[in-house]
Amino acid sequence: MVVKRALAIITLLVIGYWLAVGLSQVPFGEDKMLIGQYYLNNVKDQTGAVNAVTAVVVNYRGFDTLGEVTVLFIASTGVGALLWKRKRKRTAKTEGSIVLTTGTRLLFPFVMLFGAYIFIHGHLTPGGGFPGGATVATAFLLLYLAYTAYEIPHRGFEVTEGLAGMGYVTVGLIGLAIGGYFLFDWIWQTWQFGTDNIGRLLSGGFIPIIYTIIGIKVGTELSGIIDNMVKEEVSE
Amino acid sequence: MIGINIYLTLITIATLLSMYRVFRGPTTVDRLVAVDIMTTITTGLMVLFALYYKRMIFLDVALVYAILAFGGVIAFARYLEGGV
Amino acid sequence: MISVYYFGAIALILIGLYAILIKRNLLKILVGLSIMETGVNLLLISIGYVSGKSAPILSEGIGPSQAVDPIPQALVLTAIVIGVATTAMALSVAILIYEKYGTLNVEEIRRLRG
Amino acid sequence: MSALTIIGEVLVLLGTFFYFLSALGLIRMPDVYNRMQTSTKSATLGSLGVFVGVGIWALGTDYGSIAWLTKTVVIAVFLLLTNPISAHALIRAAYKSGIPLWEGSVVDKYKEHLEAEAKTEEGGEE
Amino acid sequence: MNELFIIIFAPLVAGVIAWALDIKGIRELLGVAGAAVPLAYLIKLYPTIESDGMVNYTLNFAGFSFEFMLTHLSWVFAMIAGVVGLAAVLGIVSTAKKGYEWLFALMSLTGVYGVFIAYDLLGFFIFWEIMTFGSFMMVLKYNKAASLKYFVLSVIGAYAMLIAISIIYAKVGSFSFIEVYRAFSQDAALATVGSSPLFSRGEIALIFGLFLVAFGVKAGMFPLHVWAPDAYSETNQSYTAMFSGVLSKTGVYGFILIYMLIGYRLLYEFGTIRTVPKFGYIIAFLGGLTIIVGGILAALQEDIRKLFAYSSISQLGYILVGIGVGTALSIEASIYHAISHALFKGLFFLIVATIIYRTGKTEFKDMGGLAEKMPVTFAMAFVAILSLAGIPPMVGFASKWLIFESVISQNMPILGAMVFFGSAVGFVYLIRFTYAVWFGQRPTDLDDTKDAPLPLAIGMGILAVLNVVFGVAPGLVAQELNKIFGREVIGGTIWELNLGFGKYNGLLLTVWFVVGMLIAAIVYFMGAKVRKVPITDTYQSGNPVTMEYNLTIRRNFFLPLKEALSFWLRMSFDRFYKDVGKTVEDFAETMRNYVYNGNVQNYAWYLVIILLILAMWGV
Amino acid sequence: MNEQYAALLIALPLISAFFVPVFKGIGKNAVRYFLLLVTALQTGIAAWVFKEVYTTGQPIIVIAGGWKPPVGINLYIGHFAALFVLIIAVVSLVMAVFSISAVKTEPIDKYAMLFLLLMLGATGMIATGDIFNLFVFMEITAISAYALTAYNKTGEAAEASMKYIILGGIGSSFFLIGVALIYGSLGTLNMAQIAQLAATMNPTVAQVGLALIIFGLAVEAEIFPLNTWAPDAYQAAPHPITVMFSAFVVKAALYAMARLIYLMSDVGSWNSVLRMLIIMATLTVVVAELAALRQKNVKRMISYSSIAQVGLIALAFALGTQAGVDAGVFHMINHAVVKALLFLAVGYVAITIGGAEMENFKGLGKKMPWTAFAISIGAIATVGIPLFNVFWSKVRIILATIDVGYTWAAVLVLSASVVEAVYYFRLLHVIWFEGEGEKINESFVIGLMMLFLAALVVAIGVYPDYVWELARKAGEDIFNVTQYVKNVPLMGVGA
Amino acid sequence: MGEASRISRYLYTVIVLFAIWLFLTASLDPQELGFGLLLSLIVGAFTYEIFTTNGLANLHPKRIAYAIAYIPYFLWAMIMANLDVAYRVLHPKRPINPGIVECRTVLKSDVGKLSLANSITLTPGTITLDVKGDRYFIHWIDVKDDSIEGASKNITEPFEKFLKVIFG
Ligand code: NA
Ligand code: NA
Repeated sequence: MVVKRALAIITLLVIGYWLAVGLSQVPFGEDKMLIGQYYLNNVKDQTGAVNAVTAVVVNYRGFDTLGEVTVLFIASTGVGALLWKRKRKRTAKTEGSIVLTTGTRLLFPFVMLFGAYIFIHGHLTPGGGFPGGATVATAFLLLYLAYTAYEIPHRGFEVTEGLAGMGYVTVGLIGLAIGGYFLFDWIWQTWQFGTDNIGRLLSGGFIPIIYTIIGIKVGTELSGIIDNMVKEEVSE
Repeated sequence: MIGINIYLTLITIATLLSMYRVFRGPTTVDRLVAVDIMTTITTGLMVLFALYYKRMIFLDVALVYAILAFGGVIAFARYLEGGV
Repeated sequence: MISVYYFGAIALILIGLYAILIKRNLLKILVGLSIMETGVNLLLISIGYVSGKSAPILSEGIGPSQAVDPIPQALVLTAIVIGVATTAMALSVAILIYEKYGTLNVEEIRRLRG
Repeated sequence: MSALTIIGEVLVLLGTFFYFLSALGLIRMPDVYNRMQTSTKSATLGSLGVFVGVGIWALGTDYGSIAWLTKTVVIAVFLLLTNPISAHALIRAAYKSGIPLWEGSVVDKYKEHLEAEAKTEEGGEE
Repeated sequence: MNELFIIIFAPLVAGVIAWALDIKGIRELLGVAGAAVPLAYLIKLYPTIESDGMVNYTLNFAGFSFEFMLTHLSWVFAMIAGVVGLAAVLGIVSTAKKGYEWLFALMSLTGVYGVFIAYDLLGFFIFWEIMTFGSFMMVLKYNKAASLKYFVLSVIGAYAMLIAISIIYAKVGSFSFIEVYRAFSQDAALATVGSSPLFSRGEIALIFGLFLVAFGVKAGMFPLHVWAPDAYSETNQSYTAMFSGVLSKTGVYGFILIYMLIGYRLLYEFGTIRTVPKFGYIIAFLGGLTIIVGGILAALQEDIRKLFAYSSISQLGYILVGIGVGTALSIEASIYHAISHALFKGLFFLIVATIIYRTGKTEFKDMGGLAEKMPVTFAMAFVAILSLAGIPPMVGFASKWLIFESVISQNMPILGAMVFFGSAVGFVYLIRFTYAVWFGQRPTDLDDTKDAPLPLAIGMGILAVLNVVFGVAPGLVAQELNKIFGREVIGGTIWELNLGFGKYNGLLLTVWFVVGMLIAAIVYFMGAKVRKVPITDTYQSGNPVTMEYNLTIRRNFFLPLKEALSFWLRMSFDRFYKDVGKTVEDFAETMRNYVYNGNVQNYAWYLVIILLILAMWGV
Repeated sequence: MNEQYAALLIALPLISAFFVPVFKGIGKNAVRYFLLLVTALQTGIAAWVFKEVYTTGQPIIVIAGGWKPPVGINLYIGHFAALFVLIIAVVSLVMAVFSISAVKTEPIDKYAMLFLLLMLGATGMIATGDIFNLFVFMEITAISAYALTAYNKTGEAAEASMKYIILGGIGSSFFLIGVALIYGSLGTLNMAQIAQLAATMNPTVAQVGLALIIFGLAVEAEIFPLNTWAPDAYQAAPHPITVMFSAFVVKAALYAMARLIYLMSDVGSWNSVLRMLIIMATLTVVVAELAALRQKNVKRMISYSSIAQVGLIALAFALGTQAGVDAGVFHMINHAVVKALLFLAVGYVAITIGGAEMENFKGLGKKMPWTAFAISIGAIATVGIPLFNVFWSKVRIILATIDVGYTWAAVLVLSASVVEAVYYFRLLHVIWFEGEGEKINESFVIGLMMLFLAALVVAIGVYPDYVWELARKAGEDIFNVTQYVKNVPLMGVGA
Repeated sequence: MGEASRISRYLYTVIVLFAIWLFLTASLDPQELGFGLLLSLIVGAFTYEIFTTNGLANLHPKRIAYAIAYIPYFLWAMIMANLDVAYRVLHPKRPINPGIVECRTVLKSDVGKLSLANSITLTPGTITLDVKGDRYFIHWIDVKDDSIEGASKNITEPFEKFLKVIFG
């Protein structure tokens, strides 16, 4: 075992050195922007978003994000598939104290609202659909932690999740129909909606729409994953 | 920003001390307590960064972080208690 | 000389790998995997960093020439979500394994071999 | 340099000092219960100082706005609400997961309570 | 449609249809047609070859250019396939039990035609594979171990060939025989003037070695012969007539190709021993060993099928010796013997098929006195025995005589001795066959045995007639073979072979033979009447009889010989290959359990080790 | 029709997968037939794309969001992608049919979603023209594969999935590091632009980056010794999924590897990466064939065989010549068909007789003659007998290998093929000549599918010209990087 | 105290949420205000049932006044707590005398109990370990009196006078 640890350390150090040698030729803190600078120069005109990261995530590289949404959907589906049992229930033993339950009740709406705040402001501030969705899911997580009997309405959540996903693809397809390209931002580029609004809420083309969809989707997905993880099989 | 070095030094020391407790334990709850303190400190650090970079937008990040950290700590605590 | 961020990223990657190579408990191995992923994400972010420039959000007086490269940040956002998804999958598989094998020791989880 | 920034700086300085104290408590105290005693309070107060300090400080700068203060207050309130809840959940977890009190502890009313509760439950079953 | 294609694919098409319809009667009809059509076309094309020297065709297919050519050489070999193939197929009419036997028998026939007619290395290889596959499927049903052995050795041979072909292709850039020949000749010329040649010494040796393995397997050359006794015996015996008679000749043809394509280059690179090229000497010497080993083992067999299987190996040895010697005469002699072997061994196996078909027995101890019950078959056997034994005026004599002459003329006494030994041992095992099967007392359960069924009889008849015809008029063959070399290698007339230092007149000898045969007939009919003793009671001279030492012509006849040779017999290549196979399997098992040990942590180590290698290598 | 509609190849499976939870209440069979419908539609779209690309001879460049590369992400559906997307769709369609009877485990709606997303992931991997987007699609493929591997929810399934997750996780992490290095050096993620700028890249970064990317992909591409997860996953996954793994999931990774290798052929260390890959690929073949030799479980045996074939393809791709790439693509197609046939038939046996152990195959020729016939065709083809499709590509690979001078690799590979011949031989013997049994009624639909695949095997074997022509064009698509760069409408940014 | 009407509870929730929104955005941009209101209405609809039982009654001026008064009082207590901590942490002898004691509370409402528990946790040397009904189990770093009455007097009572009014 000692030998194994020693071997592991030596091996890893060699690999680490190798990576470092490679990285040493990618100088830290220096400007290496090609496409990045193009984004920064054009992001406001081309997408209406102030947050260049968001513009990249949802608009310029929206295809990645569609994939990312899919990945999370797969995880949620996969967890659901693997932990599927004919009958499952929560089997928690102790309920949270009144401190936790009451705290959760007070926090729940606030956390939800803040989640919504995050995804709806994605084009203006850091954040967006995923952190927003994660925040929403945290609200549900707290409910699960505080109450032993709490369960989300699965059916509704699953349908919401599916509809949100379909909504995202549909937005992309509308782009294809209107602008000739899949995931084309028809709101900004064709309708030019919000062009005099840059920096304010109603701008950024389809980014807030997509981020809202993603926020809802991620929120329901993560909640679903939590739900699946904390439940156990019970005999009928 | 006169005191920036002082703040950062204090925060760094605090983080290192907490880190010691994270690694040292001895119980899982000890580690968790230390992590909880670290997340609180990190939230503070984020807020300070917002000021340093003059970007208010980082405050939102800090709040998201605080929320997620709270959820995480509670989850672990409830798990250790056997109450999930 | 490589930067402390690169160094930290590589360190995280190696620590994660070490856990994968040495720890017997499946959950610890998965933690190792997550640590490694975190290291990779840190690496990605560090690569996009430009000294003296700010987050690529063009408000509050930040112009296109004062912001850092937005691409790595966008990539990391994606990578993080993918990491979360992988972890969720892995955990549910681990739950399944524990249900069927009654252990999380990798040396005992080897019905499939040869 | 306005008065606001000075107030802000002082608050932040105090806050970070309490952060330091909080972490020091983690090291100095003998068991997990007593560590929580020292750390949670200090960290929360420290945060309060840092957040509100930053909010006030920003008001005194050219880029600052009232939004800075409102946002930092929201975060501060959030922490004020959640940190004690975390601490409570953690200490309960510590107790329920069987971590013994420090050997110098003088009394354990909770243990007596749990034992009595267990007895009544047994009795109820009979 | 191109006639060459009809020749090649007619059997396969007929086979597929026969198998798919699987209607008794029709499938037999189709099968015979599939074998007859190519033969008819071969005969039809003969005048063209006679006038133009060849019939050729090029096909662009699958991104390659395939060439087909019927030359004098390939025509002769194709005719072997045509005649013996047809005879064998007639035999199969009687002995086939399942529809798929038609498919695979005919598929292998297609392969054989393709091998002979293809005029490029890739086409050659493809048809080689088709032939191998068809014949393998014929064996598979009967015996797992035998077919596996055949299969593995065939695959090894085929892949050896593929590598050799690929090496050639990599340098020449073409598969065409003509291009390859040109490249190697040029290469030899280049090497002669001292320029650096295309193929290095090592490469040329490798190519030769690979071809030697590839063709050696198919020809049953020692020590690659181990598959043959089992495969030849463990299948439909009518098919074995084709298997041994025709398929083995593709190996022979391959050896001739070595001369044709890369001979010059080999000759230049490795030189000669006296007048024989060194590379040829290897072939010849292995051929000589093949004669001896095959012959001795044939004599020791208790199973009629095995006897002829080993006999086949032994006879192929003659052909290899001739090829190895490498003169025009010796090669022509080899081809001649290839023809005669196909004729008489094809005949033998049809006879064996008939016997098994009628009696259901395969071992000598269960037979005896069948001449009386199966006169037609016996007459066929008589021809075959004479031919194999090399008794004039059968075709076997002519070819053996030529080989012997060609070896002796090159001053190679050891090879000469080997060839001679082969003839001697041939007598030994033929005696066994003759007496144990046809004469002596007949076991009572064979009393109702019938003679050959009609298709088998026709098949045997064709071969028997040709055995006689080509023996009486050896010049028919010789003059055709001369055309391959484009000059008169063997002189004489239709009736006479004249080598300058020796002559053989088939017609004259026939006259003598007819006289001899009359005498033999008298002996037989008298003998059959006189002998009536219990089977276990022969030639013991009053010694106490144990079952083990109950040496009759039918049981353990050569046991003393076996014991005398026991030391040598223990050195079995068969066993050696088996051990190699087992070692490989054990290794595979160990490696599999070690590498794929189920522990994901070890697997992660593999990944890290690869990273380490990448890091250290500085890739 | 606007060729941008090729984006439907991605959009359709996605929106369909999202639709499943919305309507699943209708019933289980509804989900099954929905799956059928979607894969059929996908096949239609793929066929249209295929027709477009092969009639015009021009690739379809799908420009996501209307942002021209390198600013936006583009899909590059050239001759290779068009061909392979069609193969993916067709195999998926056939497997959707097979799933109706082969997959009874609940929850079937989740199965359908994961099925579609696996198909989507492989499609995306093959189509994308952006290196990070490739990572995303790789993860889509991988994570759905993890889930599907464990789908049967047995201990073995979970174990296999866990191995896949851990090894795949390491692989994808290092792939991402490679991407980070390349991005850090070039500032772009677009494949065409990377190819354009590869020569200017810092040699050290290029070296490490290329090595890491190939390493990451090699895990998914089942290259020894990074393939240890594969036999387990193949064995444990539901039968239709095993078919998909073998027919196109691993192929997508192989393709990605080949694509990136050739895009970066200007990188200084290119040749040593190829050499390393050749060694590993050859070992893949040898080790996998040896491991298959004494397998008692037929599905696992064929899994190893599949890995060996994959090694052969990797070898072909690593040769660095046009001939090698063409041969590799050709082998990919052939192997997809043959292994689909084999796994389908073996899976069908397993669900009918109750397991894929060698024991279950005794007397199969009598019990299930059609299935036995299908297995025989597949086995014979895999071994590389002429008149069956694999022969042609195998020969091409050997020719190409020796042409480059890697005679030792060819020798090892062929020696391993001898081993392969042996274990397939044993299987055939067990099926046809050992054991007895009563005839079992074989499913007409599955019989039809097996017949279709077997016919394809023989048809390509007897007349390979058409498919070879396809493979050649597809190989050209991978090998001719100059043309690739020319085809992508790069805007001037950063050039 | 009985439950308030649905409308009252919903409105109360929306008002609170909108107030938080205002703090979060600190913007009077009509777009922000509009969306804030919209989101408050939506989120409120989903959450009001678990958020409040009293509804608008919580906004009674007396309660608000006491709440405002409570803030400095509590902050002061908290600062004292921290000075106490500083003393204990920095003192070389680490002067502690810990134990778990039990207290009683007069508070009825859940929110009141929560506030009390949090207040206890954040102030000198005490952490709420568990709350069961009106019984508080508290980890006390420096146990001065381990009887229920004594402990209550020391720990809970100072806060209760405010909290009783604010939360009832
Ligand atoms: Na906290
Ligand atoms: Na506290």
